[in-house]
Amino acid sequence: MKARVHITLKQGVLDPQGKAIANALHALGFPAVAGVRQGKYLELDLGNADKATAEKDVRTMCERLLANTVIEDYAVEVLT
Amino acid sequence: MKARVHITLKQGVLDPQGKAIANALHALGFPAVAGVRQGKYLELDLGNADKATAEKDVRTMCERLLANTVIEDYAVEVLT
Amino acid sequence: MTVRPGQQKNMESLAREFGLSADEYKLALGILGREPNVTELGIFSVMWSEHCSYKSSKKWLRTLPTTAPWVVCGPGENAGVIDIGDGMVAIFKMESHNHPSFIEPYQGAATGVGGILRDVFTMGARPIANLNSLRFGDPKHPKTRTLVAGVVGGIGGYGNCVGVPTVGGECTFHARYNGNILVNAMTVGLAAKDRVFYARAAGIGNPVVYVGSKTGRDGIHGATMASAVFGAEVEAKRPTVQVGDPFTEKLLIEACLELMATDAIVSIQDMGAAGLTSSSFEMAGKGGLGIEINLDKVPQREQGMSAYEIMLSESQERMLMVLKQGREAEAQRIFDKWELDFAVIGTLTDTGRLVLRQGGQVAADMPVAPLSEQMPEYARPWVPLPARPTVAAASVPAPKDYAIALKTLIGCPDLASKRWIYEQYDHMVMGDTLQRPGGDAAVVRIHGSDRALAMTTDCTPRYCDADPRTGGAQAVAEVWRNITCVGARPLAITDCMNFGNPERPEIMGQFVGCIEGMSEACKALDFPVVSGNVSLYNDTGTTGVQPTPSIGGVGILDNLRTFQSVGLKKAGNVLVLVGATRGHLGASLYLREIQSREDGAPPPVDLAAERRNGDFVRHRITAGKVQACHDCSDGGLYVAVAEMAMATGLGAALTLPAGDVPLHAFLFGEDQARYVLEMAEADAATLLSQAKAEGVPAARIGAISGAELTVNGAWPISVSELRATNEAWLPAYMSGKA
Amino acid sequence: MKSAVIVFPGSNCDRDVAVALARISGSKPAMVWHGDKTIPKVDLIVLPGGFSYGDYLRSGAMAAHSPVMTEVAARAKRGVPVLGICNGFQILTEAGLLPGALMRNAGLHFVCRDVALKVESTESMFTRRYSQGQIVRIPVAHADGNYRADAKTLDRLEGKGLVALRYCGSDGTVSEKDSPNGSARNIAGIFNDKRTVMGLMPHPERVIEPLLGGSDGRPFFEGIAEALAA
Ligand SMILES: Nc1ncnc2c1ncn2[C@@H]1O[C@H](COP(=O)(O)OP(=O)(O)O)[C@@H](O)[C@H]1O
Ligand SMILES: [Mg+2]
Repeated sequence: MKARVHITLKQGVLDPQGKAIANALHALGFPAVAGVRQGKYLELDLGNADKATAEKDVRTMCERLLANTVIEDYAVEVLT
Repeated sequence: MKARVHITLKQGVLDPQGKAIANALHALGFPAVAGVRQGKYLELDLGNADKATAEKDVRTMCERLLANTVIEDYAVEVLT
Repeated sequence: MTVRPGQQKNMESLAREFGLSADEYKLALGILGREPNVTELGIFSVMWSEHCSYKSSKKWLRTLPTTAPWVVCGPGENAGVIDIGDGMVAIFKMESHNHPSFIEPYQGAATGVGGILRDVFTMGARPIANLNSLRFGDPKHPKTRTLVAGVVGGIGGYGNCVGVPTVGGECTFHARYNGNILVNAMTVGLAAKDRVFYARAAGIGNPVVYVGSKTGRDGIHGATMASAVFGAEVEAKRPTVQVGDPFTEKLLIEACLELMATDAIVSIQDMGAAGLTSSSFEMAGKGGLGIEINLDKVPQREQGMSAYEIMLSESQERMLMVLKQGREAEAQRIFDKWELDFAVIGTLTDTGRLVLRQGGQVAADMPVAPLSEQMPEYARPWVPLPARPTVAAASVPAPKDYAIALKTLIGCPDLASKRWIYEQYDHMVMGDTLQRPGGDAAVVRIHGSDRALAMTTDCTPRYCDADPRTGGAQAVAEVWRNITCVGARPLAITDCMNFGNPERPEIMGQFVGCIEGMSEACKALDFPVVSGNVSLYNDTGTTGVQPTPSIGGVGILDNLRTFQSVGLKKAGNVLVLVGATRGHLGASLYLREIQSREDGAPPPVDLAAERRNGDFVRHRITAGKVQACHDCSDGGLYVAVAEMAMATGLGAALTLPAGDVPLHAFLFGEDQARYVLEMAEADAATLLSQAKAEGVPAARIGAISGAELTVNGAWPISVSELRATNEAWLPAYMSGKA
Repeated sequence: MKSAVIVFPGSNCDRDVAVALARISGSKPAMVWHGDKTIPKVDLIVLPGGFSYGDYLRSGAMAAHSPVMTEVAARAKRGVPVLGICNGFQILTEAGLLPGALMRNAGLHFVCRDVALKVESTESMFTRRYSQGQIVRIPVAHADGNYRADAKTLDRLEGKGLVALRYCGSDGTVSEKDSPNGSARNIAGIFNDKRTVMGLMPHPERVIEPLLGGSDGRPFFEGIAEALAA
């Protein structure tokens, strides 16, 4: 069982890395790029587990460790 | 036009962050987690562009700036 | 063991692909008494690679002076060891990571720092400082900016995380490094004199232990090809770049030092280049023993690794050690606590052979001693370089405006402030950094004491290019001088010899010349070489790097309260120039930056004068008579004084003695063995008479006043303007604006 | 005064702060390993700077879940003073003992240099030895010091005088250009509501004697020692 987790900054939270990337892209000759947001992407190998438990577990992992919910949102996708 | 980019470490490349996250998850009470790989996730706002050009442009951005192709792979997805 | 028939006919051509010459392969056959298998061939090829065997350079390295009463251990171990008194030793070394840093600047530089740290703590030292010497291509070259950003990021990323301050270094630019940048990293550590650890294995039956990170397929040279030929598995091309894990390194340092505080360790060796291969050969070889390893026990990150891959992997953050029998559990507890892999993978034997087992089969069986005893060594042909004519000062035009020429110089890439770099390095962690980056040498207190170490790296490649022998001597002399400037006693050096293809006689000529010059300087200054590293083949096509023997030096301050810095301190004090000025402009920065010429002989190096002048200056500093001190190097006297002014914002009025040296040559000439001292008026008078008595050239050249720099009452320029110019270039360049 | 310094895997200013505490308070702190579930009875708990867990995932995130942190939180709740310096500050926010979060520096680089700081509140055991509005020079050394919180939280911190230190110019003016990391409202350090927990990005332990380039960090530890001397 595998899970994919996307962790992104909450709307309204300034993203210094995204901003720097956007500037760099402008300098590279892509002036049309209107904005970049940088997030994290995690792939978890969960061993054997049933899908429902896995999904619940990964949400708990996000709440407790993987995301900082003061500034970040997360999305979990469990693959079979 | 928006694009989503996933940047992941090539297979076989050491992922110290993933390793540390996996250990932390074990300590948090998820011993079944067999492995974690950490990557980057970018959302690009491309303004107005046609899909084919957008896709080509984002690939060029990945090659030239966003990904470090010596150790990373990337995947581009253009949304309309 | 059985070698599959299909492999046999490939073996000789495979040897070539692995980089072994026909003669070397023949030698390997003789040693083994049969055809090697792939694993064995791989082992021969890495052990006899230029990197591990020093086959082109050994003959010359042997000629370097390496002894002094204070040298505890010279070249040959992981790092050099010198006695610094009070029952303590300093352990240090410098190493290159040029090629990996060009391929992947962040990780290449980061793993370079990791590697040199391991060389030092392997010997029982706690690392207390890092330095680095960086050479990049022309700033206008399209790759340069990315390389600078990556390398600096990687050095900081690794060193900061590990918690060792990066206290100094140098960074210059030249088109000759366009295709081959140089990234040389140095680490200095401290240990108790009776607690130094060596690689020499001892005690038949003792366990061989692996600790640190797991082994992966990182940096395996030729691995793709090997698996393609032998059909082990078909995979995407494996990256040969290693990724550093500074967090694990930090744990490894703490765990190793904790274990070293017990007496469980017999010998220890980090796994650097050629990983498990060179570390096991080195330990067994030095002890005259054999070693048996069960590869199944080696902690592995990936499935199905072959013996070849395990032995040649260059995964980072790993160590090999021999423990006393029965101490395994105690050691394991420590590594468990630090959450590091720990595995007993073998034992020491009396067979004198390295035997590897995997899956119950013998994967390799080869004698240990002959591999190093019969290691190829080459006396490569070399030609001396034709001497370049001296440039007469009178033939070089003076600038129209001296102040503008000075501004151009201190704003040029080589002299521009490197603040943008060192502010990305934590240079204060550990709480003992007394002289932060920006001075002549960094000064780091010996923790809990009133003494300190001074350290620096230097080299002037354009001098080495113009005349290798003079350049080699100058590099050592400049290091010695920079340590002297802070009031410390220079003790010993490490070196990193970066050159092009040694199979070209003119490159070999550069190498030989630099070594000869270094040797002379080391002898004259009592400044032995205790460790070092050689990096050859730094060329692409017919362009090679400027010959660059980077020198890292260490000295001691017996009383840290006497340490001196470059910044001007007090209006009314006077400036004294120690050393003779002849106005040598050949191969100078003035010639290159203002006159766009790179010709001419470099300034001659008079080692007797270096010694005399340096000892004289150091004694005055130690006696507390000097309030600021800086040597004259790139850009000459004018730049030296400007740097002293910029450090604190005070100005100076220079009044240069009349004589036959033209003014521009006096100001910009790069004559060696010179120091600028700030002193109280009365102390200066005493110093001048002492200098006269001791035969040391010295003259009063001005006084500290205001916030401007002037020369003979003319060419006023404000120190803040100089500072702004000096600080501007690198940040502007890195943000794409210059 | 009895203190404890918590050592996480990857802490690297643990020794530095222990030296400062010992030199200024005269008593050596206990060094407590992160895996311990108990902390000796102390008057002060310090979370030191460094790179706990390599700063992997997010700085401070993994350390905030170390076994010892349960006890740190319990003591904090009981009013035992807790100080987090640099990585320690990051851990305190991740553990929810202080509000907000510390993000990547606006300039994206690690920054190590002296900065000027304005003391915004002297109403705490940590800052009592400074004077209100005093400008001090203390170094920073971090890549993630960009303090973020929502406007409501920031207003509350300011309203209640819980902002301890702000980045400023050498003349005391507070403007964004003087911030090394882009922090919201130039915040360099904050208190919890009771001012018993403090987090700050600068390293006062690095400037406790002129030889090290300054002694503006001394009053910080003197204040603590004075408050806890009993
Ligand atoms: N790559 C670097 N890393 C750290 N410090 C550096 C680096 N490059 C230059 N510096 C610092 O900048 C100062 C000036 O360097 P340099 O011009 O080489 O001085 P000098 O001519 O006295 O040898 C020194 O203090 C040096 O330590
Ligand atoms: Mg110098």
